[in-house]
Amino acid sequence: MSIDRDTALELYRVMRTIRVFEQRAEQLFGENKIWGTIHNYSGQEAVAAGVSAHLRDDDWITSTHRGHGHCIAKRADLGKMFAELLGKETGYCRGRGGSMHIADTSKGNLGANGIVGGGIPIAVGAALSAKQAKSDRVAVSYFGDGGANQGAFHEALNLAAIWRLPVIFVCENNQYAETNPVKDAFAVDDIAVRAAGYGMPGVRVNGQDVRETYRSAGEAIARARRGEGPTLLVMETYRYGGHYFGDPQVYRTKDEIEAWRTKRDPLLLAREWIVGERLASEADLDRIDAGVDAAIEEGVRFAERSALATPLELPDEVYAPGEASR
Amino acid sequence: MSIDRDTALELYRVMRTIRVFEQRAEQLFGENKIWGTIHNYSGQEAVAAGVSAHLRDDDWITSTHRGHGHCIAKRADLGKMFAELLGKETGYCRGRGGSMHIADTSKGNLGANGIVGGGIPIAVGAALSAKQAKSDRVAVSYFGDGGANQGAFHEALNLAAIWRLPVIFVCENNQYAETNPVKDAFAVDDIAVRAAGYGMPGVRVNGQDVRETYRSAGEAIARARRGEGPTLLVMETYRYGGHYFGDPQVYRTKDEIEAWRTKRDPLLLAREWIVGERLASEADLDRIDAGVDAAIEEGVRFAERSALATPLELPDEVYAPGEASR
Amino acid sequence: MTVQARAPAATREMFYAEALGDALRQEMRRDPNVIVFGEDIAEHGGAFQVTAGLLKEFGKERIRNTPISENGIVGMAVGAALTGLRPVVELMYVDFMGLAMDQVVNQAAQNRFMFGGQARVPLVLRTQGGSGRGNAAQHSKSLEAWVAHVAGLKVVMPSTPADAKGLLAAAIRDDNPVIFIEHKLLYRTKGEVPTAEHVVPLGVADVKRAGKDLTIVSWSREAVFAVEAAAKLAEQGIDAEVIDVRTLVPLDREAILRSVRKSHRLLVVHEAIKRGGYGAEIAAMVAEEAFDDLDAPPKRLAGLETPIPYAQHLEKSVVPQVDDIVRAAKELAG
Amino acid sequence: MTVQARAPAATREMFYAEALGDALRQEMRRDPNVIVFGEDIAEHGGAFQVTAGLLKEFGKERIRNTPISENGIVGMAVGAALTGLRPVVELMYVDFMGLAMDQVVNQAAQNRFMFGGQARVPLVLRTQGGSGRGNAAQHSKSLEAWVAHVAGLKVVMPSTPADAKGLLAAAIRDDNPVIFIEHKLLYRTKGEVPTAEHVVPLGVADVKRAGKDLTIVSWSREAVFAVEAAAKLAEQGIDAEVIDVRTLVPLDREAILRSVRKSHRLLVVHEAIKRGGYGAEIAAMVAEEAFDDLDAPPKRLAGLETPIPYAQHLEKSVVPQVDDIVRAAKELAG
Ligand SMILES: Cc1ncc(C[n+]2csc(CCOP(=O)(O)OP(=O)(O)O)c2C)c(N)n1
Ligand SMILES: Cc1ncc(C[n+]2csc(CCOP(=O)(O)OP(=O)(O)O)c2C)c(N)n1
Ligand SMILES: [Mg+2]
Ligand SMILES: [Mg+2]
Repeated sequence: MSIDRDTALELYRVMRTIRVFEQRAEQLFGENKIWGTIHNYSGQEAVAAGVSAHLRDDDWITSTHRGHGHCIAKRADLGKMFAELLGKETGYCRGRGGSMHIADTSKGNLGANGIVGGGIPIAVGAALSAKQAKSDRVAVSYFGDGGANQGAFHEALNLAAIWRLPVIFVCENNQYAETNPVKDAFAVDDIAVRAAGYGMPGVRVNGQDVRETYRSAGEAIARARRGEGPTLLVMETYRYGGHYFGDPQVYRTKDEIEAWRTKRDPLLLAREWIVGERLASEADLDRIDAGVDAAIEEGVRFAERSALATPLELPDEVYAPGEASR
Repeated sequence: MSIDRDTALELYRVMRTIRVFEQRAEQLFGENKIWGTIHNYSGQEAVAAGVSAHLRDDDWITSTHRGHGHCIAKRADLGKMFAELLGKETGYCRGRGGSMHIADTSKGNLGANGIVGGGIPIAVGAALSAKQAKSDRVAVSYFGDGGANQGAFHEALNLAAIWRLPVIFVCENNQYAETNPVKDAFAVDDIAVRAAGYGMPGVRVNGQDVRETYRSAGEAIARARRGEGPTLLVMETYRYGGHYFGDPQVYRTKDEIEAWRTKRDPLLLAREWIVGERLASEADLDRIDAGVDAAIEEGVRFAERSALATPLELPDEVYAPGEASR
Repeated sequence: MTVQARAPAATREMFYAEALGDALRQEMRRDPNVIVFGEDIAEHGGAFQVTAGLLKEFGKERIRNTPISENGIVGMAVGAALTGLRPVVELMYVDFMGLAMDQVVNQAAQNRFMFGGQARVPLVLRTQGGSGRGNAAQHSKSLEAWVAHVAGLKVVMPSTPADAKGLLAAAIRDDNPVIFIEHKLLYRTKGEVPTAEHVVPLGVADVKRAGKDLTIVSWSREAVFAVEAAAKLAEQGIDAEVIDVRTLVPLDREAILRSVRKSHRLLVVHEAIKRGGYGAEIAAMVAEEAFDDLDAPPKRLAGLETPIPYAQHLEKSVVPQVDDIVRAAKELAG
Repeated sequence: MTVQARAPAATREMFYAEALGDALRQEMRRDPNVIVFGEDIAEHGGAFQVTAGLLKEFGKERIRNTPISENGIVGMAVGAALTGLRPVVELMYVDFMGLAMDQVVNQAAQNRFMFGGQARVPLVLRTQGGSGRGNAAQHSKSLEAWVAHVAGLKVVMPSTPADAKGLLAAAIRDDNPVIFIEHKLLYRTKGEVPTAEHVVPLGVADVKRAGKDLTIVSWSREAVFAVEAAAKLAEQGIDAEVIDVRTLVPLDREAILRSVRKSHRLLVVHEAIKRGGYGAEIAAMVAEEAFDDLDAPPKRLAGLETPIPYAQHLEKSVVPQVDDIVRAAKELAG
């Protein structure tokens, strides 16, 4: 699958947006403007960017506690995302959800999720909707290596396989679940081998090279759209930051982090590729960077200027009022 | 692994005991002497017999709703089993548990279980005990094909694999989970392939031939005792009766049942083998049958003569009183 | 739509199980987005034969047998509900709720709120509970208190065939996750059920019997027992009012308070164990809201604090029977 | 063993988290069968640093990091407990209980009973709950009412460092499954803790402050708030007695009743949502057992019926704060 200039630049722009969003969010967190917890996606950008490039607004995703990247790649509004982090009324969840529950149902994002593995069966349900409607919509479920050891993973993959549902399981193996290295949590080296147990294809992918994530996701999504059923993609990737802000990271070395950052950074690799194949120049990419910076700052401004979340209106915020709207 | 005469006859005796126990239990059920539900193990005898032949009294098993066979093979007292079914004070659980909760901790039977898949992680915990004590004890977890689709299966197998615990997972694929055929519940033909996803050996076994169940279990158990970790054995087998007493069995044909009963019956096959290899004569086996019948009748008599379960003593039956006994 | 038909429409005697199937049929005909899935519900018609016949009418796309994967099934239902379907899931025994509780509580119940109103989760989880069939401790529990304590869930427990039909229809039309708990010993009870469209709104209690000496509040099978007990009490000169709350959430507090203001005595009866049972909520609510109307302490009669034993005589000894209700009512009102 | 040391033994100021670690260390030294497992508890010392340092002292056989498999982990603990170990499992958030509930309820809680007394399940499930850290709806719940409603479980919720140590030690020595629920905002609170062996028996409430005008019953972080509220109330001439029940099961009913018989007014305060919360059990119990002693309706002050919102000002608005307690107490006793 050769990637054209527009697609390449868009992949780069999305990755860059995610990276800068996270840096800015971390800054706001450091300034005590963000409450609670945020989980940084930096390092994993090629996964969300490569996958979502194939998704339409009417396709669904389920995301994780580390969900900002998935959300941005699914074309979310940056202002509404920042506003949510800042607990503002204009946020995606009106300040009710925060980082771990950002959803954008208008774009098919069924939500970040604070329960590891919790989104996997939900994506299967969305895929069931697609199938019942005889549409060619698909659902993507993102989850981590840690999520792949939850019972929900097992049950969901099996359900999708037996009913040949249009769902793509994207396991982002970033080598750790909080502090637990994959080598301690798995007795297999390649998580993708688990797919065989459900009778579906499983593919191990270099998650740092957006060409690879784009290509593998493209195939799996096309397969799902054709009604040929689910695929498990295991994207080998890495998170640069601690699991949480202030994580002492006793479980890994600085060298390890540096090696990934310098040799396998998805943005650097993408720049090399794009410039190397003359799809665009360094200057073109710098212009994209500048555009991204501006969009991020505009998002932050929108969020900062917005009013605080309004008081809860109960019970209607908890219970949908009245009878079915239909 | 060649099987000597004593072992062969013992395997036969155990299988025969299970078969007659079930027939007798069903009769008692028909006479309204047994309350609730019983799940008949007939057809699957070679599995429990072949596995438990390698187990010592200090090894553990976790069993299922279809647990009489596992219990008998682990050398339970037939009288106490019948007494439990009849709700008598002399029953294994003093009439509190019934068929679905018969346990015999003195023989390492950690109980039948009414939760499909519920016993799997419990067996892993027992294996952890064995490992912590640096003993060579092992744990066996029996469960059905249906149980293999529970999240508990996934989590338990992974835990056992990463810690190399001495546990043997015995999946009895009797082709149906209640009314659901395995072909509708799995997109793979061979459940044993799932083992690879956990990094443990998986073996598909002819569960109707006690030589096969005996041999495969022997290897897996020896491996576990040596500290080499868990194994998944998938025993292909069949249940003759309905899932429950009175099951209309709309999900299968009489022909299918007959084919298994006549061509793959574990008792018939064992007889053929034993007589064929001249390990014993038909008359020897008939003598065993007679002994079994007598033991069963003695068990029934014991149960029938026993007093009804005594009233509950609360809270001590629910909460172990006092501080730790140690 | 007939809401609590006044001029009684045409009815037919049905089993409770049948009436539930009737509601499913009614709603599936009305709305193509209603789909049903669960274990053994297709060809076999479900462990209690509630879905019998539906496969034939609606086909295997809408009546789906699942593997034994309770968490996955309920999670799938959440995803389906979020994306336009109206799934009705059958969880064979409420005792298995512990396997699905995460999806029920962290996802279904909370999605609407957490997403700032962006989502609706029109999902019905049908299940059944209660003792009385010798199924022992893992197949006989009463767990309504768990789900009633969760913000975002509604909880329904019908005691009659007519309510079974009407409440299930309302649950399916509701845009919120509804936990619909049937009782295993009610499936084979009979009653007149409207044959036409029948919907009983959630949150409206049913006064089964008017009376002035005490108020007995109950639900599910114990509501049936309470009616029987009231008849016996009447013979003994005690005039009990019996209220079947029918839905625990939303709770018809007014109906209960109105009755207690008249009778001045409250007895709440349920099968679940007393400690932390939903009877505590009702007794505490009445004590709080109608303290000065009470002439006697609000009483609870409920299951003993034990798992359900297997043997028949033991099983009966741990949950309130008709005579236990009579005795408690006499103590309270006598 | 010091039970509620009278002549106060040597103490040291400790954080609540530290005191819990101290209990683990004390019990692991005492009994080689005590093992600890859970997510991120080894090198990292746990999400709240309770197990920090234990790996070093006890090694990786007894301090085990697990994968993220809550149901499997708890099930494994049940099996370990049935076969001679005394596992202490850490469930990172009580919100994840829905994933492990089956093993907790169908296995751990019931094994002893179902097996006719053949088994003991000496298992401690340590977890933490509550709001106040901006963790939103899936990491802030209070779910003690679920487990308190289960026959076979004990439920402990310490509010001070000393109790954290003493109650955890008692929980580990108990031969029953104990759900031990810490509070995320208490981990960094400080208090004097006995440095020597310290065990606080389960089932004994702590009267934090004697008073005659009303009885405030609470637990966990709200018990801390209640003490603060009582100080404010004292300034306003209201003399509140504050009872920290410490263990919900077994519940020290006598301590509560004794107090209400003296103060004639009851206010129960908890963070969990009011509907079906354990406050209902206590209010109903008091209404039932001490009806004639009450001069006012028994009151409950508890969480609003909503998932916990994220934004800080919203989060605070849904669970009782100190001033809310003061206000409610004044209404009741004023
Ligand atoms: C059910 C559940 N268990 C535990 C946690 C606590 N927790 C949050 S993130 C995390 C690690 C997840 O690891 P992984 O799935 O690999 O995703 P990553 O954080 O690496 O992106 C854990 C244990 C949780 N949120 N939900
Ligand atoms: C968690 C749970 N779900 C559903 C059931 C109801 N149920 C009892 S047995 C059974 C089928 C089990 O199938 P399998 O594991 O293949 O065992 P088999 O009955 O064939 O021996 C089901 C669905 C249950 N007991 N527990
Ligand atoms: Mg990870
Ligand atoms: Mg089967």
